[in-house]
Amino acid sequence: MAQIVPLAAAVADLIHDGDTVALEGFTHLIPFAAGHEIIRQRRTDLTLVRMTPDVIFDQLIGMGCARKLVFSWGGNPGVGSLHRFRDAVEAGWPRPLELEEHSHAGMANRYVAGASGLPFAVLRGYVGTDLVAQTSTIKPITCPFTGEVLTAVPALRPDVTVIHAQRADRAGNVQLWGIVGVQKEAVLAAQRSLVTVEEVVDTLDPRPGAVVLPTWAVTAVAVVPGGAHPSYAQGYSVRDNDFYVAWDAISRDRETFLAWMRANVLEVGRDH
Amino acid sequence: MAQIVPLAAAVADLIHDGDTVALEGFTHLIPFAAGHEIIRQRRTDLTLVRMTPDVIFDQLIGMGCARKLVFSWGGNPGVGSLHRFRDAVEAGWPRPLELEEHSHAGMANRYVAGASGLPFAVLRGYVGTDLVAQTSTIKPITCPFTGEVLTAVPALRPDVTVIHAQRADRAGNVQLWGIVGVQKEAVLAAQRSLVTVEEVVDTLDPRPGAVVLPTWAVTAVAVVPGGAHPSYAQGYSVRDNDFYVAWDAISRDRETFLAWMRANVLEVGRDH
Amino acid sequence: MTTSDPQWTPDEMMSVAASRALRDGAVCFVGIGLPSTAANLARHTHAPNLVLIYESGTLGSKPGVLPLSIGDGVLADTADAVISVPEVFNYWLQPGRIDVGFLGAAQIDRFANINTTVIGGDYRRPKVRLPGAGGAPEIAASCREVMVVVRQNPRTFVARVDFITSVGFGSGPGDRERLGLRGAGPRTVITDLGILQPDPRTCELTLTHVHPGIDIDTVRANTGWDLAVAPEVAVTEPPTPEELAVLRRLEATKGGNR
Amino acid sequence: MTTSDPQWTPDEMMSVAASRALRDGAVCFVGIGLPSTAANLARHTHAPNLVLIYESGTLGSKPGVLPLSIGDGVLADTADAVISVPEVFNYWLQPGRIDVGFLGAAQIDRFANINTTVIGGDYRRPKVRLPGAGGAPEIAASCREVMVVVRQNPRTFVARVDFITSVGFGSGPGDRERLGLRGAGPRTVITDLGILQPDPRTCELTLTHVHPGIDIDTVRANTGWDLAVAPEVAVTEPPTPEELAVLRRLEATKGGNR
Repeated sequence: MAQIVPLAAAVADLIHDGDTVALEGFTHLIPFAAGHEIIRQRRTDLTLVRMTPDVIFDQLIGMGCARKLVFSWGGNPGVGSLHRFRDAVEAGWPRPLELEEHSHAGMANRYVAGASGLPFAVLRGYVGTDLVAQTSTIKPITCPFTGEVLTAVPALRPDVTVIHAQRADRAGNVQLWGIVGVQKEAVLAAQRSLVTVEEVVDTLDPRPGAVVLPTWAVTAVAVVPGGAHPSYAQGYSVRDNDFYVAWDAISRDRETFLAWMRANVLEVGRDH
Repeated sequence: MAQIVPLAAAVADLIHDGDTVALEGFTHLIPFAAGHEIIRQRRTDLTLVRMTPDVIFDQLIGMGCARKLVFSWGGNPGVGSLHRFRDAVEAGWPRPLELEEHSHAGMANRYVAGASGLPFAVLRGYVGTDLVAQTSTIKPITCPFTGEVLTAVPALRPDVTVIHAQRADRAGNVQLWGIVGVQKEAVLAAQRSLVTVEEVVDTLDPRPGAVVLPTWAVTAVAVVPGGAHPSYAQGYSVRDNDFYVAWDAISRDRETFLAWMRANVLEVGRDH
Repeated sequence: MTTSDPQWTPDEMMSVAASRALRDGAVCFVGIGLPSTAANLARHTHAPNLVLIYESGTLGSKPGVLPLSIGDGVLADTADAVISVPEVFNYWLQPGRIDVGFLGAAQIDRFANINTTVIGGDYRRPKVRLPGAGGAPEIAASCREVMVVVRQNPRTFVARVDFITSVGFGSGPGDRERLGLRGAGPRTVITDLGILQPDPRTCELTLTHVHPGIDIDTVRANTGWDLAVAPEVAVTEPPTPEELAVLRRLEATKGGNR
Repeated sequence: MTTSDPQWTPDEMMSVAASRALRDGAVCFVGIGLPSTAANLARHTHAPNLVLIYESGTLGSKPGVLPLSIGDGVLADTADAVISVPEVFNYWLQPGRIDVGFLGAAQIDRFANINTTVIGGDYRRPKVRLPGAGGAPEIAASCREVMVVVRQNPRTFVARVDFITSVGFGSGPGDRERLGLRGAGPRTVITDLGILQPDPRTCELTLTHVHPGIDIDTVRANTGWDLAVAPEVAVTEPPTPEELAVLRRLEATKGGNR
């Protein structure tokens, strides 16, 4: 059964130095507040996992929390580069960043395999690309019925997955809707999970397109209204596209970035 | 784009003697009317596919439409045996029935593989059971990362899948909700598909838990109100449990069965 | 086949005993029929937070009536979530998230292997063709533990099942591990006569409880092998008036729509 | 880098040309940026029944404004269905249900291979680290055909990409078949200067159209290899006033929320 706990306590309890941590969200419902709490608690040596590492990963990487990144697309969606991610890869600042790079199809299937209790997934993918030579977690596999050769990728099994959702009930059942991305799979693939929510309600009345994660499949829920900002929570907020555009200038320069993080993350008690 | 056509025309057009035909529906939304039309049109040598062949398959088998059955559980849900299915297997009446027998987990994954354009699926299943020796479409497969041995099953690729859904819009987009079973996968796995619906509406307003099959993924839609009876369509009808109980007596005896089929299927123009 | 206290039937005792074996809060994968009756009885008595999962894709169903089939509308209407059938097997059953898998059986043997496929004759031309596997093989493999509810008689309790549809302990100790089955297997077999549990050393089903009014010899006579009996065989507590009242109220609703 | 008619910009000509290449009713897997602009322009002009699929899981999105990101709320709000990301790749892209995959590129080469991963240096310590693959490798592999929209200059149009993120025609004829890629690959590359298409025999990108006011030498000068030119190079029809009006109205909404 999921415990409903404060965010800082949940991060302290569930996320440890050196852990493999997935923070998922596909443009929508990105767990920014939880990422900021990880930064405030100075977690380090993390293997960060995410299909679309964006601004919150730029911040985690720029603050030196990550040793390794497992991902498929690292950019500022609709804007351009992630400058802190680039600086880490191109110049090793603030520390070198090991990469395990996949495609979206591969990452999605790795989560599916993790959620399904299988050691690997099969897909049509990667063939002919230069990713195969760089990524050891891509291998051929032969169909035992047709002899056709396809591609296998290993399951993702994060120590912790963190997501943001619209709401939970008092028992800790979680409900999210809108673009639901790969969040269900990421939570089910993980050993532990933390869900930040906009609010706790008495009853999760059914919503079209909603995904429900039962309380017995979630470790902890923390109530963090606005916890996805500058991403959004459908029905609660809209994407702060201006912030994503502004991040480009903030993040280009190391000192500007650090000053912004000090003022907006480190020196605030908690988000919002 | 799905064409909206009369049921008889759709069956005549899409389903041919010798075809592999899946009729899916998990207790809910079973396409009885379409099955009856197949019987009325005297299709034969079909390979019938379904996880839970129930009364409609008992009727198809008893009327001699099927050469082979691919399945995982053949019973009258909540009541007992399917007597026509038993008679075909135990006594070859009205003709011998070849079996390709799986578990639910295996059948579901075979549809998933079919829907995914993969030749096979991987699962933890069947190990230690006597199914392995009887079913050639169960094979071991080794994880290329861990060396663990799992089970592979080949994709299901029906010539036609038939399902019943609550409704479609005028463009042929299909919407179903409640227990949605494996219907999406069964339609996407097939070369052609026929969906009978309770009604056609102007707009498919969103429903909690609804699955939408876009018109460009469906071949034909036929409007058949009550087309799932004695199964049900959530929001439109309730399961006729009394009929399922009554079927036990109707189907025990060959002549009683044939008389019932003549009176209730063959000699009616179309269902309901 | 057995004496029964006039106050309850053997089937009622079986359902009550099975319901008691489910702890509150457990996540339970429920087959239709006897398992569904017992699980819903538990939910309406001592285990209000029991989580029921039906293979039709309903997570956390809370039916007020007993469904006739595994896909009655009431199961979806009262569920926390309705998911696809592939998802229920792949995301929920296969990874070992389910505490208790609750199965019936047409035949069960000394090592708790279950047959629901064919009886007698050849597989291709059997004497009796049964419905088949359904979800059972993977329920038996992947749930943390398995409970079986089945009426006991020599035709059902056989030394060796005619067909292994779902693996219990195979041919004895070490077989589950050798086969890579990750759940603990059948820990409890509840019948209309008593309760059997696998001996921790031999994996052989062993009589541990008899229901009130049943003697050990009656159980032996209804078992198709030389039944092992625990050193001390307990007598099941009889159904309480509340258990019986709830069970009868539920049974009266069976197959009623919503 | 190019002359342009005062009435429209080269980017506008590119978007209009790309939108025209999409036939009404086609099912189109849309990347963000230039592809999304062109696809939505098509939907608002000659192709009202164009089906847009975004990799965030929205099937049949009909945004009234241009999304900034691939997961803007407007894409879900206006979709026929919102599905999970695994489903969009496994059930919809992988089996070849998508008519047109619409990609951008940081580098594209003679055989229409695309790089969005790294430029210069070593993979582990590149000169420029780009975002990476995203959905592109499997879009390029599995869509019935691929369209690429990209601004043309010698840094982008290179003889050989630094990294093959998404396969066009590999190193030439027969490579796609050899690799088991089932779609037809990039059939059309639309730039701000003209349109390139693979030669059916050599698979080499060949200039088939120039936009109004652009001459062939300008295209050659903006291509990092010895560009093949079709025997007859057509001049693209200039944007119509309606196309320009719709495009500008859409651009003005970009990233606006709903």
